[in-house]
Amino acid sequence: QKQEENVLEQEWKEVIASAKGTEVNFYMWGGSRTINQWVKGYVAKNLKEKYDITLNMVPMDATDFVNKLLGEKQIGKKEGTIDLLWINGENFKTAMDNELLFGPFADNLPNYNRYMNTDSKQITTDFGFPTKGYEAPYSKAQFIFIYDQNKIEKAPYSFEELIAWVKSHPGKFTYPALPDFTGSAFVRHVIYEITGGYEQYYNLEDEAEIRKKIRPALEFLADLEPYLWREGETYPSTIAQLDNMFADGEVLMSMGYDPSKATSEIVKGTYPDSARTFVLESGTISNTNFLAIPFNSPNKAGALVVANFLESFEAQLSKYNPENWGALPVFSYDKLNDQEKEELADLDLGIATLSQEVLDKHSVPELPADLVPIIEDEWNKIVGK
Amino acid sequence: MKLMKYSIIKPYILLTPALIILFGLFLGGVILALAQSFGYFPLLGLNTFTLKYYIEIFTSTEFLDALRYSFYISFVSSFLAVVIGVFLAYQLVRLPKEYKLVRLIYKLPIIVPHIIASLLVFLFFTQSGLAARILYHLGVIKELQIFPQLVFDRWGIGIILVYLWKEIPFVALVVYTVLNNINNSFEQVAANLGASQQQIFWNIYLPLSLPSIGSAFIIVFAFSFGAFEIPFLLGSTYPKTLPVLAYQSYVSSDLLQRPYAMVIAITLTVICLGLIYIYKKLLDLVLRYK
Amino acid sequence: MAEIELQNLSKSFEDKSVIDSLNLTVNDGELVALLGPSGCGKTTTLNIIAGLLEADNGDLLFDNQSVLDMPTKERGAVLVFQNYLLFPHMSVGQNIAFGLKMRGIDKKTRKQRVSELLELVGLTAYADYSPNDLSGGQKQRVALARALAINPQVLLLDEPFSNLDANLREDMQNFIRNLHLEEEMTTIFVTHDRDEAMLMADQIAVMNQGKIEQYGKAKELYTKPKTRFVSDFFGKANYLKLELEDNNFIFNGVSILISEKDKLALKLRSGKSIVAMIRPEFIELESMEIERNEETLEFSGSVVEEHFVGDKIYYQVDIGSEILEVTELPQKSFEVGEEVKVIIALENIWFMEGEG
Amino acid sequence: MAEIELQNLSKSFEDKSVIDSLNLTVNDGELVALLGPSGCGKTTTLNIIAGLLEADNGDLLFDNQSVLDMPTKERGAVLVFQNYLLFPHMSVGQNIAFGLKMRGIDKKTRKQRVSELLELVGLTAYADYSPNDLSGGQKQRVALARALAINPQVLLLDEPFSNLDANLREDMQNFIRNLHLEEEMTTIFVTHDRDEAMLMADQIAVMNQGKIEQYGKAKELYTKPKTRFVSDFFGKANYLKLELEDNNFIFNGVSILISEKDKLALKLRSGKSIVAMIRPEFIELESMEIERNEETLEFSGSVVEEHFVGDKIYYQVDIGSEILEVTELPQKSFEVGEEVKVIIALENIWFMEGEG
Amino acid sequence: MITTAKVIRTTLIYILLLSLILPLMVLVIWSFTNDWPWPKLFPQSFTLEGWKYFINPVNGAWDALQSSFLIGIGVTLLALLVSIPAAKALGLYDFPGKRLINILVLAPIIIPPLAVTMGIHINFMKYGLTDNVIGVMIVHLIPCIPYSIRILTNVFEAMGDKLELQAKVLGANSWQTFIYVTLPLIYPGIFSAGIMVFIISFSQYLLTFLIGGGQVVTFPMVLFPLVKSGDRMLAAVYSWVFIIAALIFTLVMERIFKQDQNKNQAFYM
Ligand SMILES: Nc1ncnc2c1ncn2[C@@H]1O[C@H](COP(=O)(O)OP(=O)(O)OP(=O)(O)O)[C@@H](O)[C@H]1O
Ligand SMILES: Nc1ncnc2c1ncn2[C@@H]1O[C@H](COP(=O)(O)OP(=O)(O)OP(=O)(O)O)[C@@H](O)[C@H]1O
Ligand SMILES: NCCCCNCCCN
Ligand SMILES: [Mg+2]
Ligand SMILES: [Mg+2]
Repeated sequence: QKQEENVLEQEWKEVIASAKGTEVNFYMWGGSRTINQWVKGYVAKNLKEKYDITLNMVPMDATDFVNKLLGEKQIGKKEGTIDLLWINGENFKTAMDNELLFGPFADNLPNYNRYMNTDSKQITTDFGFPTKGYEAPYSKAQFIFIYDQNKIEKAPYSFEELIAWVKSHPGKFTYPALPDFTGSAFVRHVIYEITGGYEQYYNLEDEAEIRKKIRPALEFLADLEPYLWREGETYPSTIAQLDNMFADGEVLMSMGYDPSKATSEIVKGTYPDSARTFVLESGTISNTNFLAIPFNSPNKAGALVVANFLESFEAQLSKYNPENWGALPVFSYDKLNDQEKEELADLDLGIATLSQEVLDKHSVPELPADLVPIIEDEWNKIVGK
Repeated sequence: MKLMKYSIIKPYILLTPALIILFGLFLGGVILALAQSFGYFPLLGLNTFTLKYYIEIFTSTEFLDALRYSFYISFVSSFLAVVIGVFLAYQLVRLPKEYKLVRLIYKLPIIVPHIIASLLVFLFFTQSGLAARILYHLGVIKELQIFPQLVFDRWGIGIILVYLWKEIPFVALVVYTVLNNINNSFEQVAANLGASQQQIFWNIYLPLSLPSIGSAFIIVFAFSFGAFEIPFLLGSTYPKTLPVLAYQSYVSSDLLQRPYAMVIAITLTVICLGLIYIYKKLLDLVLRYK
Repeated sequence: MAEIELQNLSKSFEDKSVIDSLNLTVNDGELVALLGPSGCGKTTTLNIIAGLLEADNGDLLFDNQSVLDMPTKERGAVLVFQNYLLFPHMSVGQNIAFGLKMRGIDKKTRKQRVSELLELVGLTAYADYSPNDLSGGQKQRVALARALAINPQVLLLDEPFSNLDANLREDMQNFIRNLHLEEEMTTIFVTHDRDEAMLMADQIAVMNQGKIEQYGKAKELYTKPKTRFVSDFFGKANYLKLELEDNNFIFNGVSILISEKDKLALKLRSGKSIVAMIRPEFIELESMEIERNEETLEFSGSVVEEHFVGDKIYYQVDIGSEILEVTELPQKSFEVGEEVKVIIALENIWFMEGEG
Repeated sequence: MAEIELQNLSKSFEDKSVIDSLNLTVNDGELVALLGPSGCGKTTTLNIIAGLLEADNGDLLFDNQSVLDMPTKERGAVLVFQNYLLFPHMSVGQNIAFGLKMRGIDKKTRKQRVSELLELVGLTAYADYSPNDLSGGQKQRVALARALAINPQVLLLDEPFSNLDANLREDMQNFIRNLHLEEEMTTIFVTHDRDEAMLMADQIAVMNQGKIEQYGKAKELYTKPKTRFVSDFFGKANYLKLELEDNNFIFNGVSILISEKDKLALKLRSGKSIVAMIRPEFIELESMEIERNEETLEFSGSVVEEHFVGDKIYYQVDIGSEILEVTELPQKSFEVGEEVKVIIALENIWFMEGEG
Repeated sequence: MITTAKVIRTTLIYILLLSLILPLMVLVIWSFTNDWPWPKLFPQSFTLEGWKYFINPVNGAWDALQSSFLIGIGVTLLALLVSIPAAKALGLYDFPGKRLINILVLAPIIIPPLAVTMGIHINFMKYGLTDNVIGVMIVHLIPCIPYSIRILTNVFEAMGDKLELQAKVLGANSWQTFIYVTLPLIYPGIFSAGIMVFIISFSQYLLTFLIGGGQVVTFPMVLFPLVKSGDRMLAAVYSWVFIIAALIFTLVMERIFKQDQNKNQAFYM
């Protein structure tokens, strides 16, 4: 145990040495075949070759592993089973509040300092909550709209243009019913647009006030119903259904939380080749997700090495490749050397994916996570009846 | 004398390993859940008994809606499963002997886990599922949105369909065994005394298999009432079923929510036990002469 | 009531012939026993009469009308199964009322009929009992009452007594005899117990391998069996192989005069071998000194075995060429080794064709 | 072999007394029947002897040695259960060898003993059969062979024939009798069939409600039962209630002289009521004209019922004060209504205390 | 008259059977395609990608299948070990408290394992029974034992104690009686109970998830997230592997256990 506490004081070389030949349990959401395969394939293989570390990916939702850690903390279990977590948002906050995490460690990772813009809020805060070095950035996601350029010549750019387009094409637009993850994100955009941005929702404790504040946006959506698919009588229940309808031409727009979605759907053959991506002028929601190490990780050195590898340019670039995963990298473009910039430029993001530059420019943060259920509840009452 | 003593304790000795597990694990689990539901949870630093959690839960609309919803789903699915299962079993009994394959095939869903069953329902009954496509090609529906929302819906239709797919064969299997034993002998007596096919079903087969039908209903009801996976995979956001509610309180990032989970768990338990009690009473009433 | 006629009935299960062109006529109001060894097709025959099985061939007439196409519920032939088969989920009363209920008879009438029947079978107090709480004999009586409730034209009983113990069996046998005397419905019962058949039935049909071997009254079957099978089935017998010489049979040196009638009936020809069947109890043993003067065969013999079985004694008597089975009442007691006179009345000898 | 002595044995289940201070001595090499109605405790007694149950009280001696503390397998008493209980997963041969195998006897010896036994029970060809493919009688014989394989000192048979049909039963009865004659091991068998008991056993213990009511030879029990229970159990009987007057019994106007010996044995006092038991077949019927000159009671009566049951005829004869049951061999045939002379030899009257 | 009723009945049965079986057929198709847009009745193209993913050792499907089998067989052995004596006691003897124990034995069928497991979870954690195979096998016993005891109790009831007594009378000691008589006779029951327990253990998700803490990766642990995220092709592949594995196990067991003894009807309850 002593030695583990020391791991943060050790030279990086020593860390690598003590991580050699160990096994690292990486607990992460396991619902995506591509992601799983990237972790179990590319990542595990590289770790084995480079550091002689065996990566053991354990699929588990964040709420579940946070709960597990809470239990272990409670009964004083000094040695747990989890070494590394994929986490963000409310779960991170809970973990911090209950001192479930080990750290601060981010600064110890060579790649963190080498590639990250350590001043960026996107890196140092998580859903508005400071990471304090207990999280190391892993990936970014951003909301995008998808359209078919054969059917819509010019994509809308402002929110007003979008609404005007909807109204002039009745029945050709809709969004997934809440609580669908993507539908919910779409509604948050409307809230930003109608009620005047996101800042006002931070530090807002009173639930009644929140409900009052978001009400105009929901009423706006209710008023929009006559122009929606099936006049808003019903909504597709999942994003998958909306995608199907888009593919079938039933509706002319879809959406997603993954910037490379259009490209990968074209590759898969579900979307027409003419599918394209757009974002709104006032920005679309993006978030960063992170890696963290539990307080009772039995192999903290290994966890550090793995985290560091995941933040390497090489790993981030591989992850960015739509054929592997397509998740946005967390490095700062400015910190890349020329060769890296070149490699990045060589990466084929696909015709339907916006460049990171564009995305970065149009990015707005998430709302505090605890607002999400309230929004869903209100939407059900006012819009979904 | 020694021999005699041994023969008295022998059954208990034989039962010991099973009882250790049943007491240690099962009863232990129930008792701990009970204690925790009353707020006695030393590991969390909760040391006083209180009815607070019960009062809070029983007055929350979310719980009451979940209770109603769970009841509704379990009752509808178990009732339909039993009715259709009994029908299937009855027909299988009357099927000529040669239909061996049929008698084998209908059991297949029994070994398929519920998770897979819910995948099947998902493939079939989402708005773009195969059912809708078939209707589309038959010209019954013109657009996919006309197909009713059967999964993730408020009426729990998807959940009910999964349970039906799983439990109809289960009920049929249980009832088939019983019906098969009744077969011929009693049927012939009744026919010979002048009963028609229908009369035989209602007067002989049904009442004679009622105890097994009843216990099949109880098992199926209790299973769906206490199961978490299916409503979690196919349920609507609101209302949730009790087990999902319990689970979510349980895995909440606030451990102090656990007593609430336990209150729901205990509620589930008590209702299931009550059900057995009612069942036994009904059985005594219906089968006075058994 | 009804006369029942089975004409050339046949029935196979898969390829196994179970009933083989069976012919039988049961007169209206008769009590007939269907007697035969296990597996000979008795139950099958009863099931065909009741309409629970379909015959493959032949015809079945009730009062000269074919009923082959009539469903079981319309035939008016009620079968009481061997193992009662009371409905376990109904009370005794409900069991008895079942047939009436199925016919839509109103509740009041049902109730009245049930209590009549309960009285008939002596179970008035048991109306609300569960069948499970009854003894074997009581169950049997309930099954009967249930069958009688619908006033069947024909009552079919499948081994009605085989599950009862000795005392109960006697009671039930008397009960059914008396019932038959009163109600006089045509009744066929199956049994494999010859004593029962003889005790109960007006006529006995002896069945073997799907056929009726002989049909007649008890005494006839006992004393004048047509086949060795029937003879054996009805008890022990001595079979003596005889040689025919002119009008005499020669046996053990004694020659027996045979009447012209017997000769004709048996289509006897000189040199043909004939078997004389003599039941053990038709043989009399006497102490050597006693004089007899009837028309008898007489040998001297010695007792080689003696077995007292209460109401009779079984002897084996060596008469030189044969050892005879002899049954005597216990008053006449001989010891093993004792020399005895063996007396057989000529009228008690039954001649059969075949090997000894 | 062994002598078995049961001394004041008692056994209760829960609070129900099933065996009640039972005493019985079975001599070495005897074949004894334990006869009694269902539920009287026969199986329980056998189980206690075999060591499968413990008695609550009393002692059990084998050759004068208490075996109460000896486990089943050391007692050398083998019980053959009523329903054969062959091991269905073993062949006939394996079944027979089972006991030897458990004793660690080597394979060769086992094989040899098995073939001996198969020969003994006449099933040599069946060594490799499954028990399921055997008929009832064959199964029974295998069960016996299995028990005999370990050379038991005592052979206990629980209703060994009750599941067999009539013909098989006779075969098996003969088989066991012969076996006993050869091997002479002490054998106790349970039955509720009096005929079987009489046919088979050297001695019969009549059991009733957990007690031995009478123990003796068949004839003694039949002709000289000590209690009404025994009398009834052994068959039909006529019970005549008599009045004692000095040295005479008065019955139906006829007075019967009674010997001093009988008087003493029955502790007769004047005015006491006594029952005379007469078995139906000890009553002779004669046509009125026939003259008899033995020491007999004679009445005139008329036949009110006649029943032919093959090897005998049952009559009911009205003698005015009573209706007597009479059994006659079929040679003597009377018709209903016929006037007959009823003859009872005095030696065939058995006097019992009690109500008529 | 008879024929129309027959036709209707047969049709209804086939419709019912079809609705039970057709979904499984469709599942086969889905395991070979990802390209099946609305409103097509048939996929546009087929691919082995799902099966390749499954076979690729990197993805751990084999390991999961292996640990599922390991745990399933372990649980089966444990459950039988515990259930055989218990069932013997319940099937053959009368003793004070039998009714109560009977109820207790069956209770886990009725009372949701979720409730029980939530109650003991933290204690398991405390005694080191979480995050490992042992703990998972123990917790699987809860839903399994009622079935195995029930099935075996029926078998013992049907068998009775007479044959055991017979063996005793013939000189067998307790151990010999068990090996040579009891065990061979309850063979079919052991088979039915074993299959039942194995299938229940094999299908367990939540208990494995809670007690295994992600460290014990059985097949349902892999399958569940796939179904949840709606990855139809892969979920279909995994589902089929699951079903086939369960079937193979059943058939193999049947081979091993079922000699010429006739079938035991006490399947289930
Ligand atoms: N449903 C059936 N399928 C095939 N064979 C049958 C069927 N019913 C009866 N049998 C066979 O037909 C033969 C006659 O059977 P049946 O029941 O009529 O005999 P039984 O004379 O009543 O005999 P028991 O005295 O044993 O009752 C038997 O060999 C029996 O095995
Ligand atoms: N294990 C037991 N527990 C309670 N009562 C028992 C038990 N065994 C036997 N009895 C009761 O003891 C009495 C005698 O039983 P036993 O089996 O000895 O009778 P039996 O003379 O063999 O009768 P049967 O001829 O019917 O076999 C019966 O009333 C029976 O119900
Ligand atoms: N499925 C109804 C409840 C019975 C549970 N038995 C286990 C099912 C195994 N597939
Ligand atoms: Mg029959
Ligand atoms: Mg007995």
